[in-house]
Amino acid sequence: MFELQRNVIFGQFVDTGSPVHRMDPRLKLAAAFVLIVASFLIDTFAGYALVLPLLVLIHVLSRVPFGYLLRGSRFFLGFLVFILVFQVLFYPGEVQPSNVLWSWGVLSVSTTGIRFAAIVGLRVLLLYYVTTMLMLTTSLVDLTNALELVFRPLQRLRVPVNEMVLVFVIAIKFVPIFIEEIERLAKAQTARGVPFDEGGAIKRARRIGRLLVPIFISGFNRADVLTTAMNVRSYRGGRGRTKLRRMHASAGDWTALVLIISWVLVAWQFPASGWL
Amino acid sequence: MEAGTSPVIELKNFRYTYLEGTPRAVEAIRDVSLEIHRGERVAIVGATQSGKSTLVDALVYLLRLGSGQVFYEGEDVTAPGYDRGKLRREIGVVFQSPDAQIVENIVGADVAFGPTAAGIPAEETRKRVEESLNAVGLSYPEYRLRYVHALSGGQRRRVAIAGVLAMRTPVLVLDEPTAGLDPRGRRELLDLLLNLRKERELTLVVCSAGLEEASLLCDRFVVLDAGKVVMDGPAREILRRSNRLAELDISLPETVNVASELKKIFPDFPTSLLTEEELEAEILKHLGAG
Amino acid sequence: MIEIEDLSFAYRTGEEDAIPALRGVNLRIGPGQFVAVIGHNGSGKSTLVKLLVAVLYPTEGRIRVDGIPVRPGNEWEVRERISVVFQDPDDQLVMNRVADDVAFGPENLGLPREKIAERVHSSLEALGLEEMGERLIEDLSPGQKQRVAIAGALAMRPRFLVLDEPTTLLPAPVAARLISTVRDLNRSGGMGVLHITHSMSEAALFDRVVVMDEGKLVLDGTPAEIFREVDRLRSIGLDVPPAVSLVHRLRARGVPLEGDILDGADLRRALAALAESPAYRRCSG
Amino acid sequence: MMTESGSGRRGSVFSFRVRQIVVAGVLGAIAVLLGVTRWGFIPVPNLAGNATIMHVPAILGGALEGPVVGFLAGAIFGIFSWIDATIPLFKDPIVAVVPRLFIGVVAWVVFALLRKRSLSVASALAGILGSATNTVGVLGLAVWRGYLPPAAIVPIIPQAIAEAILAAIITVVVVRGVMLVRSGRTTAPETKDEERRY
Repeated sequence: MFELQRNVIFGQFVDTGSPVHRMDPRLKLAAAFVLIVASFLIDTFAGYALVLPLLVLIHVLSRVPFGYLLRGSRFFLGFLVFILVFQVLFYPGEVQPSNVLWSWGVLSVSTTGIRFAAIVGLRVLLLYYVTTMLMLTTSLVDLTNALELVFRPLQRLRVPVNEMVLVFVIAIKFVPIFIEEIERLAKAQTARGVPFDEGGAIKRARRIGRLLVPIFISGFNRADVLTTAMNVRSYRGGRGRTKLRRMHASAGDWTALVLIISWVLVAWQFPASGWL
Repeated sequence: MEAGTSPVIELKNFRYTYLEGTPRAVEAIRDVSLEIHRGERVAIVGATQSGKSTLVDALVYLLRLGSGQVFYEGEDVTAPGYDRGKLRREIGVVFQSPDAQIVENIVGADVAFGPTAAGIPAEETRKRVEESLNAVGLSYPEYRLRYVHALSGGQRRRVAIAGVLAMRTPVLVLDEPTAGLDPRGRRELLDLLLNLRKERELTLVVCSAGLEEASLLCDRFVVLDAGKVVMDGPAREILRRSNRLAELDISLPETVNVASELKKIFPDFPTSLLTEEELEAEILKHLGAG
Repeated sequence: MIEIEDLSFAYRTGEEDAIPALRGVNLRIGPGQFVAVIGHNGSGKSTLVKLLVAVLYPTEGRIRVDGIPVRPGNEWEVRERISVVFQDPDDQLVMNRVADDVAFGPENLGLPREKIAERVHSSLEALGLEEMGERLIEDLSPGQKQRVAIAGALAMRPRFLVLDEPTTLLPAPVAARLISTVRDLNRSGGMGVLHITHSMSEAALFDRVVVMDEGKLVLDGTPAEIFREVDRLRSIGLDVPPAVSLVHRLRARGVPLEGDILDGADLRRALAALAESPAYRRCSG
Repeated sequence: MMTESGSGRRGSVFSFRVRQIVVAGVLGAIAVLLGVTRWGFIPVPNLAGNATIMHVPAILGGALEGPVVGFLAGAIFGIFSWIDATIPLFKDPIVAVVPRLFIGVVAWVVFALLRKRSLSVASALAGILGSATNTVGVLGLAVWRGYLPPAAIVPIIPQAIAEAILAAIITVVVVRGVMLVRSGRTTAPETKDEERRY
C-alpha cells in the first residue's frame, strides 16, 4: 500500500517504435476521432464486421503484444458481459411477442433485446479498442502537444485552446509529484500508528478527508508558486504565443488517415445500401 | 551507554526492489546485513538513490515483503504474525518532511496523538505532551494550542520530534533532520538533539546525505552506495577515507575539509576532526610545535 | 542596473493589521554583479524577489530595473529583464518535457520558432543538459530539475537572474556544482546574479553579500567584510562559514593571522605565511 | 493575498486567469491520483463494492475557487475516467466527460448561496448536490446512449446515496481545513474537555 506508483497506469504508453507509434500525433488524434464518431454512426452487425478488422490491423501494425492488451482488458471484458446480460434481461424497448424467447416476471429474453445488446456491446468494444490503441501508441505529452497544435487556429477566435490544454499538461505534471507526496504521507502516518485500512466507510471517508487536507493545502501552495513562476516567465494567456514544437506528417501518415476515413465510410454506408 | 551484546535491530541479507515487477523497478537495497546495538548512535549516509530512505522504511517495516530478514530485539518483524503496531511504538521515526508526519492541526493534539492511539490514559498523556514540547524547546503553555500551519518550518519539525518523543520510544530514527532549515533553525535543532542524546538513553539512527550533522550526532557511520554497505565503522575511521567519501558524492564536514587543507602544510595533521574546538586545539598544538 | 530606494512593503492579510515585510530598503545592483542575499526565514528576502518581478508592488518607495520603474503596466517589460528560479523545481516547471519547458518563456514572448530553438539549444548547453531535451522532467533528479529551471530562466536572456533559495533542497555536492555553473554563466555572459541562500559557505563564493534582518538591509559588502561581523551575524540568526569561525577563535587566542580568510585554503596560506614570518619565529622560538 | 498581475490580456469571457489554470490542473491531478492509487474508492457494502470519491476535487474546486476552476477540474476528471476506464460505459467520451463538467459548477452555486449561513451546511450540500450531478448525469446519458436499461438504475441508488454522503463528509472536512489555514489564525480556542489530553 506504500508503493502507490505500482498501480499507476495513467497513460499506458508502450513504445515499440512501430509505424503506428511514429505516426504524426495530430493525424492519429484525427483518426481516433473519426473512429469514435464511427462508433456512434454504425449500428449494423455488418458494419462492425467491417470496422473491427481495421482495429485488429492497426493493433498488428503497432506490435503491441496481444497478450498484454488482453491482460489489461480482463476486468473490462468481464464487466461488459455483465452489463450485456443485464441489458438483455431488462430490455426496455418494444418487443414483438413472437420474438420473446423466455420470460419470468419482469425479466425476459427476446431476439430484439439480444440484437440491441449485441450492437451496444460491439460499439463499446470499438470505443475501448480505439482509445486503448491511441493511449498505447501515443505518449500523453505528444497527445497534449497534438491537441494544442490541431486546435491552435481557434485561439484566434478567442477560444482558449492553449489555456485548456495547459490545464491538462499541468494535471499530468502534478500526478507523479502528488503521488510521491501521498506515499510519504501514508508512510509517515502509518509509522505514527494511524490505522489505514480499518474501519467502516464513514470512518474511512473522514480519515481520507483528513489526509486530503494536507494534499489540498500543499496543492494550493504549489499552485501559488507556479502561478508566480508562470507570470515571471511572461505567460499572459495563449494569445500571441508561438510554439517550439513542430510535428511532421509524412505522406504515409496522410495516406493512413485517408484510408481509415474511407474504411469507416464503407463500414457505415455499405450495409445500409442494402447490398448485404 | 555501553553497547549490549545482542543487537536491538538486525538486518540479515536484506534486499528490496522498489516497484518490483513494473518497468520502473529499482533495486533499492541489494543485500544489506547490519547490526545496531542498544545505545549506539549510527549515521546511515549515502548520496541520493543510495537506498538510505528504503533502509529507514525497513526498520519500521513500511514496505512490502522483501527478501531477507529484519529483527527487532531478536524477533523477526517480517514474520506473518508479528505485531508491527508494537514495532512502531518501539522505534520512533522523524521523517524528513514534518508536514507528512503531523496528523492533527493543533500542536498539543498532534503530540498527544501517539500516546492516545497507544491507549495511554489522559492524565499521563498530558504529562508527556508537556514534557515533550518543553524538550524540543516549544514552551508548553505557549504552544499547546497553536495551529500547526501557522508555525515555521523549523518549529513544525520540532512538533514532529515532540510527537515521537511523547511515545518514549527507546529507538529514535531521524531522516535528514536539518534539511532545508535556516542557520538558526539548524543550530537550535542540533543543540536540542545533542541535549536529548545526553539526557536520554537513546539508540539513535540518523539518515543523511552528508556528514556535517551526522558527525556531530553519531559515532558510527554506515555508508551506502547503490544499495550496498560500502563502509561501516567508527566515525573517525571513516572520515580518514575522505577521498573515497568524495567519490561517493558524500559531503564532508567543513572541519574535515579545513583539516585536509592544513595537512598540506602540516603533514601529520589529523583529518578526522569533528568539531571546531578540536581543530583549534590541533592548530595551536602545531603552531606551538612549529 | 537594479535600483531600490526606500522600499517598504506590507502584506495585508484579512482583518489583521498589516505586517511590514520590508522596511526602508536601499540597494543598487550594477549590471553583471554577482551578489548573495542572506537572512533567516521571514527576514523579507522572498518578498524582495516578488517585488523585483512585479508580482507584488511596493507599499512605499521605488524600484527601477534598467531605468524602468516597477509599477502596474510595466510588469512585462520588467520580467523580460529579470528571471527567477524558485526553491522547488516541481513547483515552477510547467511542461512535461525538458525542451518544451525551456521553450515556455520564449514562446510566451511570441518569438519566431527558429529563435526559440536557438535559445533552447544554447540554454540547455550552458547547463550541461544538451542530451536531455527530449527527456521527461518527472524522470530527472532534483539537481537536474533545478538545472532545467535555470535553463528556462536563461532562455529569457535576462539581464539579471534571481535565484530564490534554489539549493535548499539539494545535497551539498549537487548544490556546489550548481553554483559553480551559475558563476560561469555570470562570467561568460555578463548576466547579473542575485542568489538568495541560507548557506554561508555558498555566500562566501559571491563578490558581494547583502544581509537582511526583520525586513531591513543590515549589512552590505564583500564576503570578507561581512563575515568579519561574526557576533552581529550570529545575533540575527545567521552564521559564518566554519573556516571564518575558526579564524575568529584563533585570533581570540592571540594567533596573529593576516588577511581575509574565508575557507580552508585561505587558512592554509595564512598559517603557512605565519610559520614563515620572523615575528612568529621569535615568539615561538 | 497574492496580487496577481498576470491576468489574461483582455477580459473576454473565454480568458482564464493564470491561477485558475494552475489550480484546476492541481485539482485535476488530485482527482487522477485518487483514481490511480485507488484511494478514491471506499468500500461500501453494495453491488460494485466501492463508492468513488474521485469527483470530490471538482466539488472543492467549485466551492473554493469558483465555477471556472470547478468546470476545468471536472473536465480533467472526465477525460481521465474516459482514457483509463475499465467500466465499459465510461469508454464513451460523452458519458465520461460531459456530466463531469457540471459537478463543480453545481457545487459552486450551492456553496455560494449557503456559505453566509453556515460553512458546514454549504460544504455538505455542495458535496451532496455535486455528487448527485455526477450520478444523474452519468446514468442519464448511459441510459440515453443505450448502455444501461432504465431498470438498472434501481440497484445503483444505494451506491449513489453512499457516494453523496461520503462526498459531503470529505467536502466538509477539507473545506474546514483549508478555510482554517486561509483564516491566518494562529491559536486554537481553549479545550473544555474533561479528559483533556493536551
